[in-house]
Amino acid sequence: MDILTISIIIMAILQIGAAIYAVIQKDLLYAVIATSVISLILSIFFYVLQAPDVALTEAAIGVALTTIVFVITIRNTERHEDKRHVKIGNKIIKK
Amino acid sequence: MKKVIVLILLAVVAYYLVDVFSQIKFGENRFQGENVRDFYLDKSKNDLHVSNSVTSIVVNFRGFDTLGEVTVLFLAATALGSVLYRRKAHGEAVLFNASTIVRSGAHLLFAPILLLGAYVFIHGHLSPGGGFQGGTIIATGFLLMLLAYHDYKVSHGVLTWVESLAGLTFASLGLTGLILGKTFLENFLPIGTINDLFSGGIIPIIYIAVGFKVGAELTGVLYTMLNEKEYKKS
Amino acid sequence: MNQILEILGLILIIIGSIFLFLGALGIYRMPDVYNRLQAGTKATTLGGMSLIIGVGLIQPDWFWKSLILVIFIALSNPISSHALARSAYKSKIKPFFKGKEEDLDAYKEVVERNENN
Amino acid sequence: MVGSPVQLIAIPLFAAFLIPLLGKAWKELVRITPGVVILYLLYLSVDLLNYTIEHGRVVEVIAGWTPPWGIDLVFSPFSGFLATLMLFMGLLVWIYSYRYQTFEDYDDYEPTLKYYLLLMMMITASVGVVLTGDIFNLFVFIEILGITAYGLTAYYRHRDGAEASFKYLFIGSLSSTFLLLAIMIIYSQLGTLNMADIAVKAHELKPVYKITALVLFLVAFGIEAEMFPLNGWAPDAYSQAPAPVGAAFAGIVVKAGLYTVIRLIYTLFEVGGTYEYLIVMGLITMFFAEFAAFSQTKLKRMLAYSSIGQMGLVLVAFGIGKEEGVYAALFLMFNHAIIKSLLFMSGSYLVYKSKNKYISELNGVGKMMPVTSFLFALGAFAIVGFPPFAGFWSKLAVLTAAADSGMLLIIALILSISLIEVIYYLRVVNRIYFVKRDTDLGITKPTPQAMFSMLVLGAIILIVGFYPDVITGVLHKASATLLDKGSYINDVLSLSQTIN
Amino acid sequence: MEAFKDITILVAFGFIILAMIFGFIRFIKGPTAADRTVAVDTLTTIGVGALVLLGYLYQRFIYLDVALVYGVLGFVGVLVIARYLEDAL
Amino acid sequence: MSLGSNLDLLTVTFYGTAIALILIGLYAALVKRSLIKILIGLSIVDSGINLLLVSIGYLKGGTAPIFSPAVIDKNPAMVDPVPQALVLTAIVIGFAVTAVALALVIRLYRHHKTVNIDEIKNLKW
Amino acid sequence: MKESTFSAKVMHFFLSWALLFLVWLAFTSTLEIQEVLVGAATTMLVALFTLRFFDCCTFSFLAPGKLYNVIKYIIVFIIEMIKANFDVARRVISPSLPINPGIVKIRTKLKTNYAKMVLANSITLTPGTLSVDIVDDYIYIHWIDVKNTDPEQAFKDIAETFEKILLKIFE
Repeated sequence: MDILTISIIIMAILQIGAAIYAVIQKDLLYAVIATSVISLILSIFFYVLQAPDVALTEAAIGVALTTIVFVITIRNTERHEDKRHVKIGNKIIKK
Repeated sequence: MKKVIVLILLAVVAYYLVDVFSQIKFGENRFQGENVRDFYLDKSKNDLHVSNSVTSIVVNFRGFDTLGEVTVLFLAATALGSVLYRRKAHGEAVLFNASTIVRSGAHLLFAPILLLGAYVFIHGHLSPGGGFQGGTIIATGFLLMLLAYHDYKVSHGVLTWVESLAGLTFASLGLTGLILGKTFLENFLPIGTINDLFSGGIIPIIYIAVGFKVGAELTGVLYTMLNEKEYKKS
Repeated sequence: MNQILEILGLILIIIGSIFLFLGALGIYRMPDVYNRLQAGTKATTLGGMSLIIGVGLIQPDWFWKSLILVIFIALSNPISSHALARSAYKSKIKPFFKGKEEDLDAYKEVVERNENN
Repeated sequence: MVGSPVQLIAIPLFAAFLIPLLGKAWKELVRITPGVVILYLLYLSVDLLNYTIEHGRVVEVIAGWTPPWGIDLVFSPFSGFLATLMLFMGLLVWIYSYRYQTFEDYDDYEPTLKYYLLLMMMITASVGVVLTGDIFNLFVFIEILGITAYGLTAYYRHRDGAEASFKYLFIGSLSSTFLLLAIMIIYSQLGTLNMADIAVKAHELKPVYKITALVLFLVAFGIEAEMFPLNGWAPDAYSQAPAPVGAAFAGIVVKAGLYTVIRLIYTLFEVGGTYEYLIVMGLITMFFAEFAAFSQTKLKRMLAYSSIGQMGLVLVAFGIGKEEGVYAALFLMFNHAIIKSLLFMSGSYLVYKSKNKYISELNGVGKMMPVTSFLFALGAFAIVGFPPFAGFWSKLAVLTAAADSGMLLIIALILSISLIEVIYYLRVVNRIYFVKRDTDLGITKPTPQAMFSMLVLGAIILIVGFYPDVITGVLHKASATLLDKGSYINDVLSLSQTIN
Repeated sequence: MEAFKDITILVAFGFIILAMIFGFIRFIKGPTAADRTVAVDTLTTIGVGALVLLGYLYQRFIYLDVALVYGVLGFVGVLVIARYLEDAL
Repeated sequence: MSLGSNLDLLTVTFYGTAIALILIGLYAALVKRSLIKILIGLSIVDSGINLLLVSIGYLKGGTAPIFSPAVIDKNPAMVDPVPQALVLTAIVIGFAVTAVALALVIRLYRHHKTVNIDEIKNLKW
Repeated sequence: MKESTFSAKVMHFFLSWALLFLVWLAFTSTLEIQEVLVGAATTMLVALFTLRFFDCCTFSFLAPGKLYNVIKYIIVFIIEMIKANFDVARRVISPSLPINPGIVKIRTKLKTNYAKMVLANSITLTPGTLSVDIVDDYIYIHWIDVKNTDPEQAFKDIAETFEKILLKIFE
């Protein structure tokens, strides 16, 4: 039981927490930020598993590109999953 | 009701996954005798003189996959353009410039980011990374500029040229092997000594082409999506 | 010489990690987004920089690359926190004040200018 | 001297990267080049097929690493037959869509470029799926196929193509997830990705891995092959995509999906009960689809469900398992490709002006568009299996194969389902010829190119109908090669036949 | 000396993990989007530190590339969200 | 120094995390009604699969499969490079599919003014 | 921005080439001839490509006479940064959070964008301040412990030391 093992377990818990958060969160922007946290930790995991190539790819694609693509979609559609929130112009109001 | 069904389904899936993977030992050498892993590691070091064996697998042993992968990206860019296509003029990528600080920072960081991307794909056979990663980094550099400046434009014509030429380079390198009487994508250049920059025959060249192609494609994708606007700020 | 560098590097690593921790703690404890940014940016920037330089000192081969990494961090971190601060007030997040209304003047000015834009 | 199979993939890829540049020189080249490429590939493929029928399989090695290590392409009479069929259908689809009017609504250059690029790559990816001998490579080709299909389904801006495409994409993503899981399990146990090698080593697998991998593979491939619970995407995609693409789905993409299922069951794994599973799944698929087709009011959806039903029949035929069964299945696949494409091509011109494509809008169209209507009726008669046409022989082959295996219940079921098929196709034909036209919709004459490809298909139906021998030789050879698993493994792993 | 070194590095790693936990808590709690993004920004820097330290533990020089890319792209990722929150996107 | 010493715990951690990610993602993809949420779920599934694949290739005490000058003479044990190469391909393909899917979502929003799957049903399943 | 002449462009090209080449050398951390050659070619391409982003004043701080100031600036900056961190540490660790935040604005005399960026970044990294926005010559600053709301006084407290040196470097 050394500190690396413990920290890996902690990171795993954080990752699963971020995933659950991404799923239950109604605000899609937060969910997208959560996916970028998932990629961040995933990238460290790949690194720990001695796969720097994959870690590099995950960092490159997961952190910046996936985020921007999702954010663009949210910009073009709705920020909230729930129907009670409606976007008028740039403001989000509750119905 | 639907949730219950899905949860039962997931429980079944979870049971089988756990069952299967609990029997696959983590961190143990599972393969005895001759197997793909040892063969690739050995050939990558001794026959191809490529330091990064992931690169040698991606570009040489399984280079056909990579050709397909590049095609997937290319077609994704095409399909995305087709899906989002409109005859009307596009909106602008961002509505207003970022603050002076971000703009100057983007200015300053743009060239090093491009250089980092170039470094990653030029050294694809020596260090982690390669064409895809390098291309992604380059696209991110352009993304930085697009985010910082509302009037930053990327020329579609140039992108098409870069993309097509890089793709053609990849395909022709493959076909050259075929024409020279070897097999498709087989190496026909001298392989050099391991851990030199000029080593690995056609592998670095292919990765550089992939880097340019991926960079151009992803930049195009980002540009198309950023310019896709539903409303304009009055 | 090597010994000295190593000890120096180890000290820098420890300091760096402590500051990274403090930065995260600051993010956790501070009352509003601006103060969090204050704590977060400063502490993590210095923490990251000293940690990386420390590694660079222990392994002299790595020094130049870690230096580049440090320069990247030193340049990009304040920029991103500035962008975040700006986006925070542009999305009209009120700063945390202890009583003094006149401190709000500059904030109000910023917000108004922003709305006229 | 024959060319090598890798050209079948490499040349279209090369062309795909070249086309955007050619388009800058002369825009018409964007339309012409894919056709030229496909024509050349067809020539190559026919040449290779002749060669293989005489000399046995051609195994092409890529990047110089022999099969267990590298990727290989296998051009056997079976896969070669399918590849040739796909390329031939691809050529006809290309001719059909050349200057297809709806595209000219978007007289912009960009959509045209994208359409032809995606169409060409869809055909190429299907050929790749059929030829490749490596499971991960198969995954890559399936993804290419998927992406092109999503793009083409959402091609029309004014229809619900995006919705159909999203459904397809959702199911396709799940499918690729399962495929990756299965590949992972196989690799973790056997340490290889080559199909022949897996087939050799498959008996070393513990049952739990074998079953899990098989189920995951079946789910993943079943989506492409339109097997029963996984075919929700198909009717939408068929009906919302442009008409030539619908024809291409029926003629090309489904074939690739079916091929993967067949390759999986016949070559990769030998698990007891899979043949019975195929029969059961095929029957369920068939029942579900034919009844759904029976109750459809829109022409294209009806055709799509009918297509799924045909696929069910093919699965049943493969499930019979003997050489007759495989022969019948291949014959069915061939017939389905040409006839269903003809139905899609002519049918979409019959309801060209209509917005909702209801079957009732076909009333009396026979007098206004005699040739197209005749071709549609020909296709309808052929697909339900009336005697002088092509479909008859394939159905007969299925029934004979079933009878030989003593599966009388299956014969009865197939016959009863065919009855449903007869009813709903005759209903449509009846409307075309014997019901007075009551709508004021105008008609659109097919373009000469479209007419040409439809006539070619009609001619093939008649030729095969009257002289089935032109095709049966190839089919027998192909079915024999599929069943000869030992020689597949031997050819691939020993590389007895390496050209150039 | 070696043992001392190892202990130092592990202690540093412990601090980094603690930092990650606090950043993550802020990410979950943060009332506004800006708060969460601040947390992500901090997590990125902490992650870069962790990567460099791990690279040192594994004694592979080439692993620094990953940290470099991670740092640069994390910055762009944060900038994306910041620009979105500014309504500029 | 290699990865932590306690292999059993790490087995549970890596496989468990990966399987948990897959299940969470599948749950989101199957239950949620927002198209964007579905895609987020699918990308989480992808992450899980990739983690699973890479951890299958891990070898205890192995180092990255790169023969850089420092390690080439020591001839160390190396982790399996094949899953890494496969994951590399899978990540890029996953991103491509996600981008196309999001483009479709934008298109759907243009027509229907909603991203809720229950309100987009011009086509029956 | 001044119009840059052709010779100035050439000058900037070589300067940025040299700088990027240094970055490349740091990336590769080796002086092998192959690496250096490829690096020279690559950095030249990148420098050519990014040339249009550099205006006249980008590299003015590289003039030999200003080197002294640059080094001085870096030293001052690092000292301030360390101070800032201990400040942060004090505030974070102490249980009651001794903070009195507010936003003030100051006016800078710096003209070029890069100088403003450096100043703002320095402000961000020094004790208790965070640059929130920049409009023309005014920088809005979030101050964790407000002592003065008057622009002039605040300027003296926050930015004067930096600006003095920066003026020497950039103007």
